[in-house]
Amino acid sequence: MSARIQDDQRDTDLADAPLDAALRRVWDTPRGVWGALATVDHKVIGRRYIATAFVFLAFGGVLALLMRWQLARPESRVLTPDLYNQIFTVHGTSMMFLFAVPVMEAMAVYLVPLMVGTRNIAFPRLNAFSYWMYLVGGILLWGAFLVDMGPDIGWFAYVPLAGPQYGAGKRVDIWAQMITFTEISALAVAVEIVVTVLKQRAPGMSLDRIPLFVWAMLVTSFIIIMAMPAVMVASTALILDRLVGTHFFNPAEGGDVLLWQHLFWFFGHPEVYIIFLPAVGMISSILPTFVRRPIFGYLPLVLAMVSVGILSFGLWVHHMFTTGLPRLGESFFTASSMAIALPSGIQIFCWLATIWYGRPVYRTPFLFILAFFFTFIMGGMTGVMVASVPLDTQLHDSYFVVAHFHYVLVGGAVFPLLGGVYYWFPKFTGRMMSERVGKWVAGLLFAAFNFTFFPMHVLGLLGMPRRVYTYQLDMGWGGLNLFVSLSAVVLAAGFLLFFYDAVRSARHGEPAGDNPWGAATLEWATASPPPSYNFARLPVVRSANPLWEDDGVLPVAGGLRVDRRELLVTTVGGALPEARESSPRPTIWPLWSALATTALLLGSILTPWAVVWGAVPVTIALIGWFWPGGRKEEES
Amino acid sequence: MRTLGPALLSLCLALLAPASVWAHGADPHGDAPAWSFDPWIMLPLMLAAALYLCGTARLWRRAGMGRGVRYWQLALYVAGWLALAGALVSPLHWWGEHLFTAHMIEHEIVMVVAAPLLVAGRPLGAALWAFPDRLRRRLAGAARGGLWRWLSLPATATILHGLAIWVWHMPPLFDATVTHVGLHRAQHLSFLLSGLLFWWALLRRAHPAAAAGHLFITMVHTGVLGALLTFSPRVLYTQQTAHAALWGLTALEDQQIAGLVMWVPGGTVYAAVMLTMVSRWVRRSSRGWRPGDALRAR
Amino acid sequence: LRRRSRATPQAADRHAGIAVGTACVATVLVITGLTLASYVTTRVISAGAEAPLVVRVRALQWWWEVTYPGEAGPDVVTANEIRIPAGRPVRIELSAADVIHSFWVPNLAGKQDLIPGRDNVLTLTARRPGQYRGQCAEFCGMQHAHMAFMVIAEPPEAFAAWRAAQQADSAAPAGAEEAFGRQVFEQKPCGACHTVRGTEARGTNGPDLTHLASRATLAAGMLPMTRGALAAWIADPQTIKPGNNMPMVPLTPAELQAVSAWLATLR
Amino acid sequence: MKQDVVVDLSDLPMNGSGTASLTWWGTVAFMLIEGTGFALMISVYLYLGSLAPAWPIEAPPPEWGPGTGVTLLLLASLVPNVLLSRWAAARDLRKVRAGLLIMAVFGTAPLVLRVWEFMALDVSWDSNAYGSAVWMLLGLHTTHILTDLLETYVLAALMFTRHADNPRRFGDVQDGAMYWNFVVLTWLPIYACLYGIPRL
Repeated sequence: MSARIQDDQRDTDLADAPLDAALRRVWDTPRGVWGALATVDHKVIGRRYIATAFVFLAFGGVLALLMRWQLARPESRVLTPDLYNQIFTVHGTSMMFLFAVPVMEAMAVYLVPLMVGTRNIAFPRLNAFSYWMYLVGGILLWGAFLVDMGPDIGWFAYVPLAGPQYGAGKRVDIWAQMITFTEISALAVAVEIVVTVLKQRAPGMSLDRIPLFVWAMLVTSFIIIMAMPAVMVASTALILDRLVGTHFFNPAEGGDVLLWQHLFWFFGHPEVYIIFLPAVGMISSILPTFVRRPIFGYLPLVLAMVSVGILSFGLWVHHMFTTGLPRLGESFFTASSMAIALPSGIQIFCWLATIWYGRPVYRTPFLFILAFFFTFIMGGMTGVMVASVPLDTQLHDSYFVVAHFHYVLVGGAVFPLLGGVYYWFPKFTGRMMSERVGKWVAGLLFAAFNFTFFPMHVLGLLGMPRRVYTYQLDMGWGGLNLFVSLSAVVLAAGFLLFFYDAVRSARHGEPAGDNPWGAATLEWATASPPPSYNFARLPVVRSANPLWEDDGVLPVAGGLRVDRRELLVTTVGGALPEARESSPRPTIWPLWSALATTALLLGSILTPWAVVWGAVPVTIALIGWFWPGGRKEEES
Repeated sequence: MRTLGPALLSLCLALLAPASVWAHGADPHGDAPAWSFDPWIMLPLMLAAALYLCGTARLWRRAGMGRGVRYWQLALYVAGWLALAGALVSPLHWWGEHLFTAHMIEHEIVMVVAAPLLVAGRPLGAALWAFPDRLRRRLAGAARGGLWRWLSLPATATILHGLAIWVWHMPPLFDATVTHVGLHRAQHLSFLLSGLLFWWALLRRAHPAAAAGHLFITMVHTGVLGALLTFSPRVLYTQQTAHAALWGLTALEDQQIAGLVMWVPGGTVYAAVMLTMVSRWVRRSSRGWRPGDALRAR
Repeated sequence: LRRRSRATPQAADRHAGIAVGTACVATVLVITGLTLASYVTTRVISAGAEAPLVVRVRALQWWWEVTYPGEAGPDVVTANEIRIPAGRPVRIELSAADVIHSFWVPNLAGKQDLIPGRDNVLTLTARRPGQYRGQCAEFCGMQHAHMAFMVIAEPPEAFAAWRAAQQADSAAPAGAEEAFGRQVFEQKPCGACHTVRGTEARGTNGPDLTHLASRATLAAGMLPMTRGALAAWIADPQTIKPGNNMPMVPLTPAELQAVSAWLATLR
Repeated sequence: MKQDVVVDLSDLPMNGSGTASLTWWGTVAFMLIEGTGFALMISVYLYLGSLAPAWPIEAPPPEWGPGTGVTLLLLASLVPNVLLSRWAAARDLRKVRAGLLIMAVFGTAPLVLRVWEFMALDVSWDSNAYGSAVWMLLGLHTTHILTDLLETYVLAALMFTRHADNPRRFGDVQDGAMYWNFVVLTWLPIYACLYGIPRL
């Protein structure tokens, strides 16, 4: 068989079956442990990434339940204050850095190359590296927590509480290095996605034909690229303050406490949109399938996402309304914070119009979208409330804000994400999730979520501050807190049911077929689960809904080689074919590089000299990574 | 038409230049807000209007109404001209001499309102026609010079405009302009000229995607500068804010509002134009692609 | 519903465009209105006040030091309790000694942070006499949850009387047990952190105890100010409020009795 | 799904250069990340400066000498760097080898001089916030010189092996040259801040 595949053979020379065999030989990940560690297949890494992120969601959820146990009664002593503070810090940090951002990027790692019709993500080795870095960062945080060294300074790590004087021990250093790990991985994925979207789209997929989820990920990736360096600078300065005695945040020596908050929120506010925009993209991509018509307002939706991206960089101050900002600036900050309501509104109106003029089919993914609408609009309204300075000075750092951002993040991002999992699960695994269980999950989560978080608005208005490990009996907050805690148990049960359904369906679900929902975008133009090479021949795109226009015949582009990994580079605007490009084979070096980087970063918690000696293995690993190994792909 | 543009721009700018010398021109220390009909301002403004209108009239006589220069372009030019005149002639000018905030508003009108509107109005294509044919062609020839090509590269223009903004806002230099008329003229001249260059490069020359990128960078760096002014707990510009008390503001508050004016309204304009550029880029992207194109030729 | 399913795609898009456009315009109007409302509210809230009473509040992990700069007489220093005259604006000058805290009395004003290296100011007015609970609203470490304080608004005359009383040194021990208590207090390390004017104790790390018993609560709002609570607190502060900066000072039962008896008389 | 071949890609060039190459875009994206980092550090410097009653805090302004020397060396290195990029575009292996060796020298020289530049700051990172800011700015930039220099060494070594004569390698050389331009250009605003602002 192998003898028959000659050099420089093209996909157009082969019939479908031999083409599949030839492409598999070149693209399949090798079996066994080595293959698992060396793989550069975006689907394998994407699946792994998604699964890991959901594991951290479950862990973070357990912590939430522990907090609710403690808060169910006044003056409860289930948890010590020290443990409670570690728990709420690790909960927030896990959910933001180890779940929300990574899971959105993970979905993109899996889906974007399929949706734009290419064979692998750009820079697949960097992709492997980014997963290992993410995993190590997560293990670092959770390992530290399990040995009672978890950070206890909140996910926002305000100085001076996190500074050298008040943040004793290594807890804060672990938090700061965890930031470094997750930021490196997030930035790497952002670069891969930007390049994949800009340069690897299927021929003909011009900018006005890109699936909206891909648009969302493009905008998100740019936000990551511009925002994450801020937290890197901040956490580096914090580590330096703690380790070598710099004074960035020390007011006694000319530093400034608020500098931390400016840097942190310059990242932290866009972070919200880094989580929210992909979810918006998922909705825009899922919705048309279930209302049987193309999305209404493609261009306004794109522009709304871009303007959210721009605005997100002007809004960091609205986390600092109580720090004593210039009084006269408050109206400016209020106005710009409220301005974000306009692009959000445009999106919601476009979706509603799409539903109104469509023929909805009430399957589980669509139910999650409906759940999203209610919760997100609620979160948006409270968002407008906290945007107003005089109101915010009352609501800030109270349980009202806890309620608000859970409505935005769970309602605005997790519900669409779960809808997305139900929607793309057949693509990931080749099997459907259960429709019956799915409806229970959607209903249970929606009801329990509102029972859990709505009363928190009231608690906030009653004056209950955030981040308290207990409250006094005479405050009268006990009843509502007990109700919230009981609802949280139901909410957890809903998530448990979801996990059960996912695990069960992965093995025993109904076989799905290529395009079970009759969707319009390219990821459904290949098998479920997709073969290692994604598309036997690259699809050609002629409209924004390619699978709805071509009556069962897929226009494709032929002419790529089958004896080595090859993909197509197209122009940025019109996606005209520009060049063929080789794509790398599996390699173990990203793993070694990640381990070498880990040694450096962990060592630097203990001594600054680790940066010096740690640079040696990192350099060796990187040289190993980039030194050509004599394969066809590397020599071309 | 586009190749003729640059030459005329330089000429037009030369004519407009004295207009930016309104700084403390007529009556710098009058104590009541008043219109300042300074001939050094009025003359070039009138000249710029006359050139544009004569040129447009002559062009329309030859090519037909609304051809070459479209009606909306005429409208934008007029709006830009009015904005510039409003900044230079109205009491805002007097105000700007006494209050940092007003001065910043004046600068922002020049840089992000008047300059883009004037550029969008195709001033050169129009004003060109006010000249005799031979002179017009000679001017067009000059436009092909390498210097203009280099200056109007989007990156060059963005950097030059950015430099003008940052350098002039260094506190000692900015304060010096309040007391030194020559420096003040140079400041306003460089704001207007670099602003026109910036907007010309982005609106008329750059690819929409590149224009969007340069606008984003400009939005961010002016935002950072504005934020620095807003959040400074010290008065950095002592001279400029010296009269703030007349309006019931402290010097620090004056500085804060000035910073906010640069940050928020200024940034909004950049963001809005950026969105327009992205929109244009997206809408145009499917041009040049015909379904079923045989690509062997590539 | 039937009507819309029959509409042609073009007509549907046109209708949708009008609907979405209208909704967007409405959104713009609403957020503009809200912004203006917010602006007006800010103006009203921060309207300047004549001759406010100045109170300095310094936040520490995890209690509040309250100073009334001397108006005819020495400064009054107290803790976790802010007495103010009702009806008169109070200018509260906020500072932090260690980490960031936030000053929040929900019924009187919005929050304002206390930030090391920066000075913030909050102006509030209690219109009616009454007790208003306040609490730290910025996470500040282990006992952030137990960092409350009380604002007590009184008629101006009552406030003036209180202030005059606070300016006095601590009362002399009334009986033998109290005298013994004071002696124990001075011999043990208590004075290293606490000040009781009129005694040897001049420490500044902990709250000023000169008029301790005149306050309503103990340990930043945790316990009622009773002799029993005082004894319990002194006997084992780390169990009651884990992580706080008050060490357990070993005392015999008699000493403990005496010290708490004496402290309970410091009105 | 049935397929209909409507486009033939077989004659497309292999491994485009410039904007047709993925690594070019990757390099640009990383430059954007690092450029943001530099911009943020400069903002931190200016922010702390706007807070301080006197800037620099309890230190003389840094001495001109070594920093200016580094600047001149970096600017001078642009000439061979641009030439190297052209030679790589022309796939002239002999000249590229020579160019890489020259760039290795031109990269090492400012790094050596940088040691004196740190000393000429006349302040330690742990004396005060001014010292911290200038050390971090200078340190951040030095890291970039260092990493690009390492890349130059590795590329130079690679170019003397059997892997050399290959369009991918030439593309790598071009991207490396672009990155060096970035390292030099980002230095200019940092230089202006470090040496200009304290003298205002």
